Amino acid sequence: MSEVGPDSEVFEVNRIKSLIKLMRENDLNEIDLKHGERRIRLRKGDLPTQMIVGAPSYAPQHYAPAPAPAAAPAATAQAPAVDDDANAQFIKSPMVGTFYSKPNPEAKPYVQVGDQVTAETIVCQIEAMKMFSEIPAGVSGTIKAVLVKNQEAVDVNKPLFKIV
Amino acid sequence: MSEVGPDSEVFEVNRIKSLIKLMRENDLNEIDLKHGERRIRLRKGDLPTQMIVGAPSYAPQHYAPAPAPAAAPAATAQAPAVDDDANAQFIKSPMVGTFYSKPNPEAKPYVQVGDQVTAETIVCQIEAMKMFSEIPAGVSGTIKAVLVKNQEAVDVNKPLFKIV
Amino acid sequence: MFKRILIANRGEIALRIIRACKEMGIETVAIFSEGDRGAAYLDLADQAFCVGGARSHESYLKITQIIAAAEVSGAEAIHPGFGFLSENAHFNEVCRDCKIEFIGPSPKAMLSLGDKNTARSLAITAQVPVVPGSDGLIEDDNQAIEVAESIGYPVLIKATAGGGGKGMRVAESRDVLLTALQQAKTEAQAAFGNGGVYLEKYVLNPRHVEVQIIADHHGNVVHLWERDCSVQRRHQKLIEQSPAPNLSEKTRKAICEAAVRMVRAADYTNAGTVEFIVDPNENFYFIEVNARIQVEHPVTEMVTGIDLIQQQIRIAAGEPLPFTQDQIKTHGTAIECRINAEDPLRGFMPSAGKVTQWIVPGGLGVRIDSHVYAGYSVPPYYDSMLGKLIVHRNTREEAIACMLRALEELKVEGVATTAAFQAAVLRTPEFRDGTIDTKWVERVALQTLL
Amino acid sequence: MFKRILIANRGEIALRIIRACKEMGIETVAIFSEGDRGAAYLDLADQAFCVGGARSHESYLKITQIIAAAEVSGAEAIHPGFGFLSENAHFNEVCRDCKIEFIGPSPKAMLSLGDKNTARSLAITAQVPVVPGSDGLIEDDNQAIEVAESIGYPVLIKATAGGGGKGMRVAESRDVLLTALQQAKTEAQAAFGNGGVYLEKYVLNPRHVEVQIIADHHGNVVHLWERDCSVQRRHQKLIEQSPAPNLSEKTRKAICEAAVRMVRAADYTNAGTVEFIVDPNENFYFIEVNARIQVEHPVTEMVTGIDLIQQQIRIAAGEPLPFTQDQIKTHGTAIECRINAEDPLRGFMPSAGKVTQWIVPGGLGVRIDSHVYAGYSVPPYYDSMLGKLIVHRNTREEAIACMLRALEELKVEGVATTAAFQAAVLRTPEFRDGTIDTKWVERVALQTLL
Repeated sequence: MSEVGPDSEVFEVNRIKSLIKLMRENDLNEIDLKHGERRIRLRKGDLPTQMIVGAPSYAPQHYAPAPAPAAAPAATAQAPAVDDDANAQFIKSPMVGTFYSKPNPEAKPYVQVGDQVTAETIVCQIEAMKMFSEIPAGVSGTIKAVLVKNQEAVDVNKPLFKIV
Repeated sequence: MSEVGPDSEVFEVNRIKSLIKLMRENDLNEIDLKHGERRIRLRKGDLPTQMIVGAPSYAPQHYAPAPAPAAAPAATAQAPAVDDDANAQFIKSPMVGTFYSKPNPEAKPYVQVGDQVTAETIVCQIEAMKMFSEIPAGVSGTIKAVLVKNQEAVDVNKPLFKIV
Repeated sequence: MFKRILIANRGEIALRIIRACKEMGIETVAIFSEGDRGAAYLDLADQAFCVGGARSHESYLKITQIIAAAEVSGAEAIHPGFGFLSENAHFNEVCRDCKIEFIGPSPKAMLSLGDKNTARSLAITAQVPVVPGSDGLIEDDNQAIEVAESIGYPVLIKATAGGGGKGMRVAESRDVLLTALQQAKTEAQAAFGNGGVYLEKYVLNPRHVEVQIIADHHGNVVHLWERDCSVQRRHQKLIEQSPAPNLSEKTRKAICEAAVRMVRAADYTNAGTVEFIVDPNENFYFIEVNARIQVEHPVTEMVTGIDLIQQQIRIAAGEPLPFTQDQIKTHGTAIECRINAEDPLRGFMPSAGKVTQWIVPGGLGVRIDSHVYAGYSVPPYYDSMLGKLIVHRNTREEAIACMLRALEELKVEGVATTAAFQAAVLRTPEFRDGTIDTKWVERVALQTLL
Repeated sequence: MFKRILIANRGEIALRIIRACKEMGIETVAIFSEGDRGAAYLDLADQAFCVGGARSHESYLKITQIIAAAEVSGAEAIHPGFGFLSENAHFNEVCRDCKIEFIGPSPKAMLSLGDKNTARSLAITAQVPVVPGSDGLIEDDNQAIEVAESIGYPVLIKATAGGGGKGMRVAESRDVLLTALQQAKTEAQAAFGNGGVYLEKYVLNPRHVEVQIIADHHGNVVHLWERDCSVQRRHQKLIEQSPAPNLSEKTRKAICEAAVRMVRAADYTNAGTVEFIVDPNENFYFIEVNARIQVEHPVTEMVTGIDLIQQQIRIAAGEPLPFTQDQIKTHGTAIECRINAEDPLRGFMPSAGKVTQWIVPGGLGVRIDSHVYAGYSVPPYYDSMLGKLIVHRNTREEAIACMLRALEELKVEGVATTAAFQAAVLRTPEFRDGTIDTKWVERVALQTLL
């Protein structure tokens, strides 16, 4: 769904780590990023978490081995995260559109990690068909994480913020 | 593999009972008898034991309901049978051919239920390509059941007799 | 040619369109509802957007969300598939207003053909036969007699306010016409407080024959010959075939040419289907135009060798048709069975749930179009079609034999399917002879084959 | 026509033959080893007999058990498929002695073509070009020079007792001929205690082109055109196609006609394949005849529309061919990928085990021949072929695009497959240009695509 950079990036372990973190935080079972020949797929559940990458002229989808660095951190780092995940909540996108973290390019973000919000606090805007909609938090608490980048495309129920 | 008579027979509950007995005795998971449009299939294991019968112009293979009379006896009758099954042995066919229970049409069977046999006792003949082979028991004990009918076609490892 | 296309549909037809795009080197954008999240076919798209909840009106019918997905993904065109928004002229217009090409006819053509009366008058001007009847209400007995004589018996007397067969009578001959007329009027008056009735020719045991047409933006219109879809239950097609069996070459050509006249009259572009009913004497009458690709389009693809989805895309991109009418030849016979998750033994009750085993037939002459696999869960929110099984062989007899063995191979566990019922239909002499009419399933098959 | 046929094979080809029989209304008798007990395709046969243990020599090669199964089941004919006993003249003879028709050529034709020398001389008498060489050993240098001049450089010097490349030398020109000859002799003497060597034309970068033929018992012999099977690894074909790309119409016709002459000379009946190598200048040389149906027969079925298995059965039943050479037209391009359970990343190591997921491609132009399904266990006793993926489209370019998207759709879990490697090959300019020779995979693909 989202863009993947050049192959070098695709292989970048930190990227994988953060993707796995995203999966954990948002309790996703699969992340599948594809662009032309390039692809990153991460799976949880009965299937082992694995990374699958297509090379320019050759996509060994069926048997690319899961590189340890990618899988490992997910497994190890899981335990500590669990506690605060238990009572975490997510502000999800109500619509398909483009996510804007600030009212205008010069302004500062509506909210940042650490901010306190109430149900009424506007946390972002989502633009669809030239129309900007202000999105209220809907819940109150502290922003723990911003899960999408400014001007990233989002779809319905896409987690935008993590709140505790 | 074996023949099924006219539809009336297909539906005959006793036939089903004996088939289920066969499954139990030989620890089969499935019996699938098919001939032209007619078919009986019995299944054990995770799938419920079911009976599937094709009607002349219509084979509802995917969803014919399992008739209780067929399934029930299998379940109930199982318990008692277990004990003597534990140490039961089977004389199996070493070859593909036609099973003959007697040396000639007039003679009496080589063995019958209740007979004591030794490893050397000839228990039947199997005819293949006009050649008759005498089949020794291979084990010693008492014939508990004859599992195939005279002149029935048998294949490799087909259980012929049950011995305890 | 488009760089990227959004597919505003789901399941089998979404997968069908993804396949066509991949072969053309076009990127695909899938949309999905929460009810379809995780379906395997979505992995094949380059991008996939959730557009809302499982129910259609929350997702696959949500125009704003779909357009937004097209815009953020940078899709240049939208393929609507069939059902959902495919014949929604408003959606069609919104796409174009947003500078997104709608892969289908113009909103205007869609509207004019969408309205029964406009379509009927278009047909008449294009000299396409329609079911004859009294234009307007019957004023008196004499007019009734006149009209009946002119259109020929048997005639159907219908209440203008009608519905559910109330105020409806069939008159076989003049002797019973006036009595029937009186009964119908009285019944209509009682039922709807409106005694107005009109006359229409009563077509006995009609077959459903439809013609596939495609038209580009350069004035080229061709037909891809006909399909017989007479095997239907409550207007739901179960088996489709091409060519139509038991139909004279003369009628076949006449129907196809009428279809071309019809879409020319409507200024129609892209792929469409003109539907007719054909009586036992091969008189045919226009019924309606489906302004979209149809479920049964593969049978036409098999006999003509033309990829209809690719053609739809090329036409929308402004390309002229790559062939003339004379170059379109059909070879052999193709038959399609829609494999629905329905239980014929329980009144064709839909049977949603997890498909625990899915073994599909293969081999020479067999084509499968399906998004299902072992482990797939059939969502209860949409139609019950698991996929389509299509065969193509040199002769109709071989095609029937091929379909029968293919249906036998199909092994589905976890949900009931219509496969065995379709096999039973294929074995009947009526199917072999091509004499099945649109009421045959209810009248005969349901009584004798279940 | 036969009432009942026994299929002396397993897996995909057994299923292929069952399908053909069902479409013809012929009952089928399957045989199986303990290694295949419970495989789903056995359910499709009317009868199934276990003929022994999992290992081939205990079951699929056990002639007595197979014949016994045919007799107790009342089978009138046996189809041997490919591999196993399919080219065993003794089995062929036993069948006929037992009054069971063997669906294939006569034992005599099988024997004469089975022996390389007899086949070579048959080819020569039929004026079918063979790789030229010294008939017999090289006596002295002068003879070597003479022969080399006559057949033209480069020449291959081979040890008569040869094997494993020992005592083998290529001489590019006369300058190096005698030195190479001496080296080869010395090496052969040392290696095998036999210095005898012979000369043969060295064919550079040959393509593998084979011709499908069928012949009835009434003197009719026709070819079904050619297949290119140059994409092979260690003589194992990976991708086959028809027509052969990058081959002049003149050569194409010449090869096909040579194939017909060859089988006529051998009094050959039923289906068979004549294999040739073709050098970059389109000189072609006879290699051998495969006296059976081949794995890759579907590509010929797709372009000709002829069901080869059904034809084999009809011929064995004594029917004359239903068409003449002129009536056999080919349409479009067909490509086949053998989907093997092998891991290209581990030297194509066979990968037996349980197939946990199996999602096969579908849609227009795609054919799958496979006995596999989700939950099937691949036995370690037999070849590693899971199935065959075949596509057929109007143009070669479209066929390649169709195969690429089909390979992408194929989803196999539990065992490794060759699919992704084949996709990589299909994307190379060499494949598109049709310049791949039989050593290309080892020489280029294995280095650059893995």
